[in-house]
This record gives sequence, structure tokens and C-alpha cells, in this order.
Amino acid sequence: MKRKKEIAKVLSQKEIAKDIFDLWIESQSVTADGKAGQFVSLYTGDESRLLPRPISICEIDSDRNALRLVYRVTGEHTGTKIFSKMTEGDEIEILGPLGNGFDTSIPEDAILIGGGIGIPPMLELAKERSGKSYIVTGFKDSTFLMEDLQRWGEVAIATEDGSAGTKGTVLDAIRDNGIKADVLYACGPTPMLKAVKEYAKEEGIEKVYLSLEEKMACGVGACLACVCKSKEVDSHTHVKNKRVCKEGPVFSAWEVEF
Amino acid sequence: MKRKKEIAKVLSQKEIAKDIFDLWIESQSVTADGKAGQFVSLYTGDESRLLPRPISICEIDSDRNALRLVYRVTGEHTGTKIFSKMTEGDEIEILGPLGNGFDTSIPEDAILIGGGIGIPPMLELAKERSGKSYIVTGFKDSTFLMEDLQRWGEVAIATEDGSAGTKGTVLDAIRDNGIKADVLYACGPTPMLKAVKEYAKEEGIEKVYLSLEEKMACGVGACLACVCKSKEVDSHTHVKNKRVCKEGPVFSAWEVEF
Amino acid sequence: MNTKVSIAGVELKNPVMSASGTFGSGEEYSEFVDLNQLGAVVTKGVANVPWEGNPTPRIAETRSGMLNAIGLQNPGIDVFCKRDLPFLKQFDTKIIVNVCGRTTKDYMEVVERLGDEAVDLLEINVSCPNVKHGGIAFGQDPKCLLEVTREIKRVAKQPIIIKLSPNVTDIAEMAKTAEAGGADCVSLINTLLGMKIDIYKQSFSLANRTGGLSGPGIKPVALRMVHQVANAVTIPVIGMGGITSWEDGVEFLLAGATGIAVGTANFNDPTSMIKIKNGIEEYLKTMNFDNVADIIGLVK
Amino acid sequence: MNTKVSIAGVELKNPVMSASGTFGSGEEYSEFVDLNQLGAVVTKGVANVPWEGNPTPRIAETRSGMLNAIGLQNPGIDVFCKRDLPFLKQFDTKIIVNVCGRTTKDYMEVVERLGDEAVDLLEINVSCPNVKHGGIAFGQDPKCLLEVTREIKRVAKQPIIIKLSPNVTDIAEMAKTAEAGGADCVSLINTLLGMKIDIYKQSFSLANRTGGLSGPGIKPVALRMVHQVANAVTIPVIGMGGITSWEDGVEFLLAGATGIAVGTANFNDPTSMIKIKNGIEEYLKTMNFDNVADIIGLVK
Ligand SMILES: Cc1cc2nc3c(=O)[nH]c(=O)nc-3n(C[C@H](O)[C@H](O)[C@H](O)COP(=O)(O)OP(=O)(O)OC[C@H]3O[C@@H](n4cnc5c(N)ncnc54)[C@H](O)[C@@H]3O)c2cc1C
Ligand SMILES: Cc1cc2nc3c(=O)[nH]c(=O)nc-3n(C[C@H](O)[C@H](O)[C@H](O)COP(=O)(O)OP(=O)(O)OC[C@H]3O[C@@H](n4cnc5c(N)ncnc54)[C@H](O)[C@@H]3O)c2cc1C
Ligand SMILES: Cc1cc2nc3c(=O)[nH]c(=O)nc-3n(C[C@H](O)[C@H](O)[C@H](O)COP(=O)(O)O)c2cc1C
Ligand SMILES: Cc1cc2nc3c(=O)[nH]c(=O)nc-3n(C[C@H](O)[C@H](O)[C@H](O)COP(=O)(O)O)c2cc1C
Ligand code: FES
Ligand code: FES
Repeated sequence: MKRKKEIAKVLSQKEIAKDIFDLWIESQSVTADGKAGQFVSLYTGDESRLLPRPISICEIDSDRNALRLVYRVTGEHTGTKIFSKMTEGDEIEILGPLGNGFDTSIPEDAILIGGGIGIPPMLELAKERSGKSYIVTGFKDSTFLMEDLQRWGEVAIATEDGSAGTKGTVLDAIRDNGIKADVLYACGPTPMLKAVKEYAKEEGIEKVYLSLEEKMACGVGACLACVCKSKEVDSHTHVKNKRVCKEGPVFSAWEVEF
Repeated sequence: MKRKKEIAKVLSQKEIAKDIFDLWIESQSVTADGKAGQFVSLYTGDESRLLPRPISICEIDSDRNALRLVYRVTGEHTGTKIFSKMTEGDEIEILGPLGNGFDTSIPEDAILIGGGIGIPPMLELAKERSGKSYIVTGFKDSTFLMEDLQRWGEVAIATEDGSAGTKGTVLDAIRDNGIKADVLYACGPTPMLKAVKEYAKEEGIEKVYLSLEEKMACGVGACLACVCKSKEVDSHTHVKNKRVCKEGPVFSAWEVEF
Repeated sequence: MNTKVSIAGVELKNPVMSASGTFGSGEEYSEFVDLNQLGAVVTKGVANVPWEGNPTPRIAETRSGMLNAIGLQNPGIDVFCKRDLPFLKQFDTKIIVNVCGRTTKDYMEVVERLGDEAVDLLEINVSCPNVKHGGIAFGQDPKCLLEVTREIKRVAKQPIIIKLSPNVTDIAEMAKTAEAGGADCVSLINTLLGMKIDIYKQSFSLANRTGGLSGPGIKPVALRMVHQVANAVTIPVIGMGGITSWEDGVEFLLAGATGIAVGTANFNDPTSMIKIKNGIEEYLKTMNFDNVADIIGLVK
Repeated sequence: MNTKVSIAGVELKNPVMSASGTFGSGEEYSEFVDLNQLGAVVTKGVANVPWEGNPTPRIAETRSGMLNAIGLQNPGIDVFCKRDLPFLKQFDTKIIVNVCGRTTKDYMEVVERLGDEAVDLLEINVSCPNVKHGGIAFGQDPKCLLEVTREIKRVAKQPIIIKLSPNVTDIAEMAKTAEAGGADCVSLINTLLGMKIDIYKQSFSLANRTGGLSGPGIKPVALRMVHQVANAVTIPVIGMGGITSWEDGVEFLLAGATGIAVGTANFNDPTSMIKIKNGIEEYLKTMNFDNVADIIGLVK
């Protein structure tokens, strides 16, 4: 009715780190309504791959209806591999914006924590926030998106191999750089999210927002594929199973178990 | 071992009549070994469509390792539709040459009869033959490949709607133009092939070669999908079932029933 | 152009409906699809009490299909009646409630509770392969199937559709059993039991180990079973399993399905059902049929 | 790196083999594939006398799969022994002959005839869904299966593999039945019974109406069944059904298959089997296994 799949034109694409692609596409609906922390479903076009690939909004440039997606190619025979071959002028089917997104209205200083491919949504988040943003990024080895992020906040880096910034985790980088704030936003692998939650507990930080990941089929809340365990009963089934695609992907750290 | 699937580069493609595409690709194996009446298996690349599309050799340009294929897009969600979107530089997987091909060594005058998308193989056949070729083409309405064919023989046309040449069938065109010869080669829809066989009987023409069509899975003689009824026992199973992909696609009219 | 079909006395404006579990209770997809254009909305399975469902991962993509082991998470019949039914009643479409349970009593409770509700048809899911206790047994064993059908039929105020499991040797026998038990209609197929393994983790891709395979890859099996069943029973058949395009829909109608349900295709394109409905109309026009009923079961 | 596997005392240099009926007797594909690199060649089903097979069209493409109703066209055991076996013996690979029949006697005749030939294993196809008289019944009815297995075993000089039909309610029961009857190995799955309809001709796409569905679309069903069977019997299992990539092959090994057969994938890429064999070796290296046997059945 009001919403539908959109055929988006590829504006540009480049590989910005090994297997990490930076894709700009033209999208009416996402640039009009989307916000940080929301995601879009991308469809591969290959008729043997039916399910959407959820990819977070990395940046919105409303002036030219442009949407930026930064994603990782996860393997040889994957949908993301197909995406990575697209070039200017190609078409891609998308559905979005989907999910709840981050609460960007909180004025306090915040640490925006991104691990690996969880970093891209932090860019649009930093852009949309009014409060001060410390952006802490964790990589395996090579970094990406650094210049973009630096425009919107102070950026700290952690790398597993110590090739840039702090050798260690994002939390090591936070401590190393003496970063303090009243709000945490985080997106990244589950062990990182667990560590962030622990850290928040220790530091007594209450406003902690985590972006979760789960396999999705519909992306719109209908199939109940993507649930996570929640403290409170969920609005859909009333059984403490919140849908990552609908009630999430962003949850308060205190309302979900993972 | 000796043979394998080849990744061919698209040299050019254009639509030469409604839904009829003229494709030139670069192929080592087909241009080296291929001959008129043989075919190649084309693969769509779409992972939901596994089987090859058999397409006849239309023309070989050995000088530039170029193979010409002329094919019809049979519908919206088809493999041929996918092929039709390819442009210069794209890659396509092919296997070939396959099948037996026409006997091009017969020196007598011959009528080369092509119906619709059965016309393309007649071009390479006319090119390879030493004897005189009368080329009789049957179309629904708009014609194609005319100039190319005219370089290699006298061309007569039949159209169903009478928009060009004789209004009617290829046989009407043969009669209309008073064409006579001792050899017939034909490729086209089954009713046309039946009529050609009848005509040969009436005229007492013995050397009659028909190119048949059947659904194929392997294209190399292994699966027994593509058989036609034959008069003599076949070499494989000895049950009068010849394989179109292996013993064919070209058969003497007198050895097959269809 | 008459696209109406009648199932157990209930008239659908067209044969196209959602497949249970892929369309929630219609609400989530109502942003994308005009429910008024559907022949019916078939809701996600509902039990007598809320079910939590299985742990995640609950789904995995497969070639031209997917595996799911949602485990019938549902809010229970109370919430369903209070929230979902009133929502659906706003639309000019038929309401088919899919019912699940672990015991015959569970089913009966839900069916009785729905007796007074403005629900058009009940679809009894005796075939979900993801529920460990019960469920699957009913749909794979003729004796159980006969009993559960009879018991439900005894208390049902609406006509009942028995949803058959394809994981059986003889689908026609199962359909005849449902008919003998008093079913007003059968629907098929539910998912085929499948598995995927993560070769790097060296474990199952689904937390539940096995899951139900759906999507276009299974369509040939579904179509064969629908054809078999349509030729074995006199009650109407609702066909499903991999329907993705209007051409698929027409195949099922020709094979003998009176209604056709669309599941996995919704995930690839939320407007699938509308496209299928429109495509069928176009087909009827092209082929000079005035009435969709004229093509049902045409290929014998 | 040791990629050897042993099936009923026969040692294969690697677990990869062709699936019966998709590779002829090896000759046609020998232009494309070095047969010496295969664990075994499994030949097209052969009967006591020549069979003509079904009318055409015999195949139809489906989403990520295909339907076939070849109808077991074959030259009969005499031609097979005179022509095909000598050809295969040139290669350093094991020979598995797939045997079909309409009656128990048919099977026994072929099996006895092969007793003196240098054939390594016999695969008994009790599950082809395209043969009208007999065939399918054996593979879907435990009693028939037990009997035919026993009778064949009585006369067989080579170890026998019973090839199971997936078109059953309980595949584990069928495998146990075959084991009880004396089978030395079971292989699965044969094709799933399916159908396609040509909506413009309003008739079946296959002359035989129904056909067997194969290809990557059915892999999840095949994998589930192989896992079930591997955990139900003590004899080795040869797994097949949709194996297209080396990753698929590894999944089947992890699920408990000792051998893996590749069918429909050959049609898409004649070198599939070689790629699968090489990929499995790479995988073993990456995952630090010295021995392919170490991963068989690792996912319990
Ligand atoms: C809300 C959300 C936002 C995300 N944002 C990003 C992003 O901005 N950039 C990025 O690189 N990745 C992001 N991901 C992860 C991304 O969705 C997966 O990496 C991607 O779907 C993998 O697809 P594939 O084609 O590479 O893999 P395949 O193996 O071909 O995928 C098979 C199926 O599994 C699903 N799947 C596989 N891995 C994941 C995963 N980790 N999470 C969810 N589904 C998965 C796929 O969507 C597909 O349906 C996000 C995930 C979620 C849930
Ligand atoms: C020896 C031979 C030579 C041919 N040469 C030509 C040619 O030069 N130009 C041309 O336009 N067509 C030719 N054809 C027909 C061509 O193969 C089909 O039109 C084409 O395969 C249809 O594929 P699709 O993707 O459009 O249809 P889809 O409907 O997507 O095809 C589905 C499956 O059916 C098979 N199929 C469908 N129609 C036919 C058919 N008529 N014959 C065989 N298989 C079919 C396809 O190969 C595919 O496996 C030839 C066929 C044969 C057997
Ligand atoms: C995610 C998902 C959830 C499902 N839940 C149910 C359910 O609750 N009840 C039911 O009867 N069938 C359920 N099914 C089965 C579908 O209704 C349908 O029978 C099956 O998916 C085949 O159709 P399809 O290939 O079009 O999806 C579910 C299927 C999927 C994919
Ligand atoms: C064209 C074709 C012919 C087949 N013929 C036989 C046969 O003669 N005997 C047999 O046991 N199985 C036969 N099969 C089944 C295959 O051996 C295999 O079990 C099935 O196709 C599943 O594997 P796949 O998905 O890799 O093809 C045939 C399959 C196909 C596609
Ligand atoms: S993906 Fe369907 S509910 Fe979230
Ligand atoms: S297509 Fe396989 S034998 Fe001809």
C-alpha cells in the first residue's frame, strides 16, 4: 500500500578495505524516512537466493536522494558477493527503511562503539546526534571509514593486531584514551556487545543501546524468524521474544539477553 | 580432460527482429572444431537455472575466433531473456561444439530450408557447402538475416502474413520460385519438418537432412533425455531411440520418426 | 471476469491467499499489501496458550528455498481474538485462522473458542514438522489424523481445512482420511523436513537441527501432491508450496486447487500475492476464460 | 592427506562418485572428466533386457532443479557387459553398477549375470519413481523392500547397496529394513516425485505426467534423510541429492555419508565432481584433518 520494494540505481561502489564495500545508491524512500540505526533489506536478484540481506544505513545524503551502505562480502557464493560486482547504473531491489533505529535525541555525551562491520551505522548516528560523540572503532587489522567518522566526532581505534590505535578491543581503546560518557551506543559482534554491557554495568551507565543481528526472512515483523530474548514480554507474542527487525534492531542493553 | 566448459566473452549483441538476438562471442573451441549444424550449450549463470540452452552455430569467423549465435527470447522469465541482456565484455559459459552437424561435402545443388529460429544454422551451412545453395526461409512476419544469407546463395522468402515474399509456407515459396534440387537440408518447427519430408517423398528426393529439437539435460549423450524415435536401432541402447544431442541433431529424414 | 471461488460454502473474491506463518496476522504486511485485494488472509498458527517457539537461528536460506523452525511461536488464542481478529475484520477479505496444538484437546480448545468469532474458515495444522511433541505425528499417521479430524469437526462451528504434511508415503491416502474424518477442505503442502549444516562450525545451521523446507524449489513436489489429492477427494483443495509467480498459481489451479496460498514468496517480494492475482486475471483473459472456476482441475 | 573411504570392504580413493543415470556409463563424460580421479563411477541403471524408456519430453527444468522421467532406458545387461564394462575397466576407479528391474526376478537375473564380472559394488535401484510397473513399490513398502533385498543378497557375489526412495514417511525405517535384509550399504536419495504443468498447452510438461525432482533445490531434504539414516543403521551410507559444490559434499560427509554422489550438477558443469573432490581436500587441509574419515558423521 503505502510502502513497497524500490528499484534503486547504483551511484557508485568501491572496495574500501579487503572485502569491505562502500556502496552509494539512489533511494527515495530511505532517504526520505530513514534514520540512523535503521536498516534496509537488499535483494540479490539471483532467483536462487530469495531472502533479503539486511544492511544498516551508513549515511544518508538527502540532497541527492543518496543512501550509503557499507558491507562486508562474507564469502564466495554469497549474496554480498553478488552486490559487490555492481557498478554505476546497475539496479538493485531494496525495501526500507526498516526497524526502529537509534534514539538520536539524547543530548548527553555519548560513546559510539562499532566493531568491524558494525561501524558503518555509527557514521549516520554521529551525524544525526546533537550531543558530543566519541567514536570508538574496533578492527581486525586494516581500518576503514576513518575520515568520514572524524568529521562527526573524536575517533579512537583499536586493532587486534595493533597495526593502528590501541592493540586490543574497543574497550581497551576507551580506557586507553580515557573516554567517558553517559550514553553508549554499540553495534558489532556479540562478544563485543556483551563486553560493552559489562562495561556499562561497571561504570553505572544506564543509557546503553545495542544493535543486534539475527537471520531474517521477512524483515517486517511477520515471520518471527529474528527474535531475541527480552526481559519484558514482547508486544507481539507476549512471550519475551522481541523481533530484531521490528522492535529492534536497536534495544536497550537492559531489555535483551543475548 | 580434452574438453571443458569455456568462458566466452561477448563481442557484440543486437536485436535484429522482435525478440530475435544476434550475438557474437569469442570462443576458441567452437571456432576451432565447430561446423554447420552443430550446436553449443549456453549456461545462464543464474543459479536457479541449471540446464544448458542448446543454440545452433549460425556463423563462425575463425579469423577472430568469433562465433555467431542467433536466438529467440522465448518469454519473460527465461534463460534466453537473461542472455538478451548481455553486452560487450560480459562473460558467458558455453560448452561445444556438440552434436554431429550437417554433411557439407555433398556437391549437388541443395535447398536449405529454415523456418523461423531454424534459419540461423542455414547461414553457416551455406557458407561451408561447395555445391549451389538455394536458401528458403519461412517467417511469421518480419524477416532477419537476409543480407547475410544472400551472400551465400539464392534466397527465397515465405511469410505467414505475406508481408514479404510468398504468402504461406516454405514449401509454397519453393514452388512459387520453381526451385529444384537433389538435396534438402531443413531446420525449423516440427510441422515444417513433416511437410519437408512429405515434399521429399513426392519429389523423390533421397538426400534429406533434418535438424531436430528436444529438451536436453547433459547435451553430451549421457542422460538420455533428448531421444527421438529412429527406424534403426540406436548405437547406445539398441532400442530405436537416437539421441538428438549426440547422434543428432541432424538426421536423415528417413531414419527418424517425429 | 469472475474470479470468485467457493470453499466449503465460503465465497472468496479470488483464489489467492497468504500461507500461514508467512504473513503474520496480516498487520505487518498491511503496509505493503492491500488486504482487500486478497481472497483470504490465513493467519499464523495459534494455540490455546502462548508458545515461545524455538531458539534462534530459526531460518536458513537454501537454493531456491529456505528452512524454518520457528516452532509456532504465537500469542495464544486470547490475545489473538482481542488484537488480531479485530484488525483483520476491518478488511473486505475472508479470514482463515490456522490452528496448532500439541494434543487433540489443545486444538479443540482453540476451535471452540473461535466458534463465536467472525472467522470464515479454520485451517488445522496437523503437519508442522518443527514441534517435537505431537504435531507431526497427527499429520503422518492416518489413524491419528482420522481421530483428530473427527474430534475437531465435532466442535467446530466453521468449516475446517486440514493442512496436510508432505512428509508421507501416500498423500492421497492422507487426504482421503481427512475427508473421511469430516474435513471440509484440505490444504497442502506444508513444508518438507530438511536440514542444513554449517561446515565451519560443524553443527546444524538451525538451533532446532531440522526445519521445514519451503519456496520455489519444492514447487514440483507440491504440485504433484495437489494433483494427486485433487483427483482423490471430492472436497476442495487449497494448494501451496513454492508459488512465486502467477504462472505458478495457474499451474496449481489447473492441477485442481480451488484456492492457492503464497508463503515464502512474500519474503522476496511483499507484493507477490497482488501480482499473482493480477497475473491470473490476465491469463484468463488471454486464454478466453470468463471464470476462474473453469480452469480448476483442467489438467487431469 | 588421506581421502580414502571404505564401503563394504571396497576401498575408494576418495568419496566422490557419479549419481546413477546422470553420467551414462562414464564414456560420454570421459571427454570432460578424468575418470581416474573419481572414487567410483556409478553407471546408469541396467536391466536384464533392453528398456525403451518413456516418450519425450523426458525432462523439464525447475527452479534450482529438474524433473526427469527417462524411464530407465537401457541397453540390457548383455550390451552393458560387452561394451560398457570393458570401457570402464580401463580406468583406475571403482565400478558400481546400478541395477533396475520390474520384478524381483529381473533384478536377480542382472545380479547373477554380474557375479563373474569385475564389478566392485552393485547398487539396487528400488526407488525409481518413473517406472509404472513395480520399481517404486519396492522402495516404498518395507515388506517388499525386505524381500527384494534378501533375494538379491542371496545371489549377489558383490556387496549390494540398496538405493532408497525419499518418497516415504519414515526413511530411517526403510534403511533399517534394507539393513535387516542384508544390504551392505544404503544410498539415498533418489528423486522426489514431482510434476510440472505447461499452462499454455494446459497439459503436463513431461510425457510421463510426473517425474523425479533432483538438483540443489532438494538438497536440504536429502541431507536430513542422510543424517537420519546414518544415525539409524550401522552399514555405510552413500549420500546424494543436490550436491553441487564441495561445500555441499562436506555437509553430507559431516551428516554421516561415507560416499557422496553427484548427479544433476554434472549437467550444469561436467567438471563438478573434480571440483568437489578438490574442494573437500582443501577443506580438510584448512580445518586440519589428515583423514577424510575423521569428518564423516561429525555432526551428530
Ligand atoms: C539489522 C542488521 C543490520 C546489518 N547491517 C550490516 C551492515 O551494515 N553491513 C554488513 O556488512 N552487514 C550487516 N549485517 C549483516 C549482514 O546482513 C550479513 O552479513 C549478510 O546478510 C550476509 O549475507 P551474504 O549474502 O553475504 O551471506 P549468505 O551466506 O549468502 O547469506 C545467507 C542468508 O543468511 C543471512 N545471513 C547471513 N549472515 C547473517 C548475519 N550476520 N546477520 C543476519 N543475516 C545473515 C543472509 O541475510 C541470507 O538470508 C546486518 C545484519 C542485521 C541483522
Ligand atoms: C539442437 C538445438 C539447436 C537449437 N538452436 C537454436 C537456435 O539457434 N536459436 C534459437 O533461438 N533456438 C534454438 N534452439 C531452441 C532453444 O534451445 C530453446 O528455445 C531454448 O533452450 C529455450 O530456452 P529459454 O531459456 O528461452 O526457455 P526456458 O523456458 O527458460 O527453458 C527451460 C528449459 O527448457 C529447455 N527448452 C525450452 N524450449 C526448448 C526447445 N524448443 N528446444 C530444446 N530445449 C528447450 C531449455 O533449454 C531449458 O532447459 C535449439 C534447440 C536445439 C535442441
Ligand atoms: C516462516 C514460516 C512459518 C510458517 N508457519 C506456519 C504455521 O504457523 N502454520 C502452518 O500451517 N504452516 C506454516 N508454514 C508453512 C506455510 O504455510 C506453507 O505451507 C509452506 O511454507 C509452503 O509454502 P511456500 O513454499 O509458499 O512457503 C510456515 C512457513 C514458513 C516459511
Ligand atoms: C536424468 C536422471 C536419470 C537418473 N537415472 C537414474 C537411474 O537410472 N538409477 C538410479 O538409481 N537413479 C537415477 N537417477 C537419480 C540420481 O542418481 C540421483 O539419485 C538423484 O538425481 C539425486 O541426485 P542429484 O540431485 O545430484 O541429481 C537419475 C537422475 C536423473 C536426473
Ligand atoms: S524477519 Fe520476519 S519477523 Fe523479523
Ligand atoms: S541431453 Fe543428455 S543424452 Fe542428450
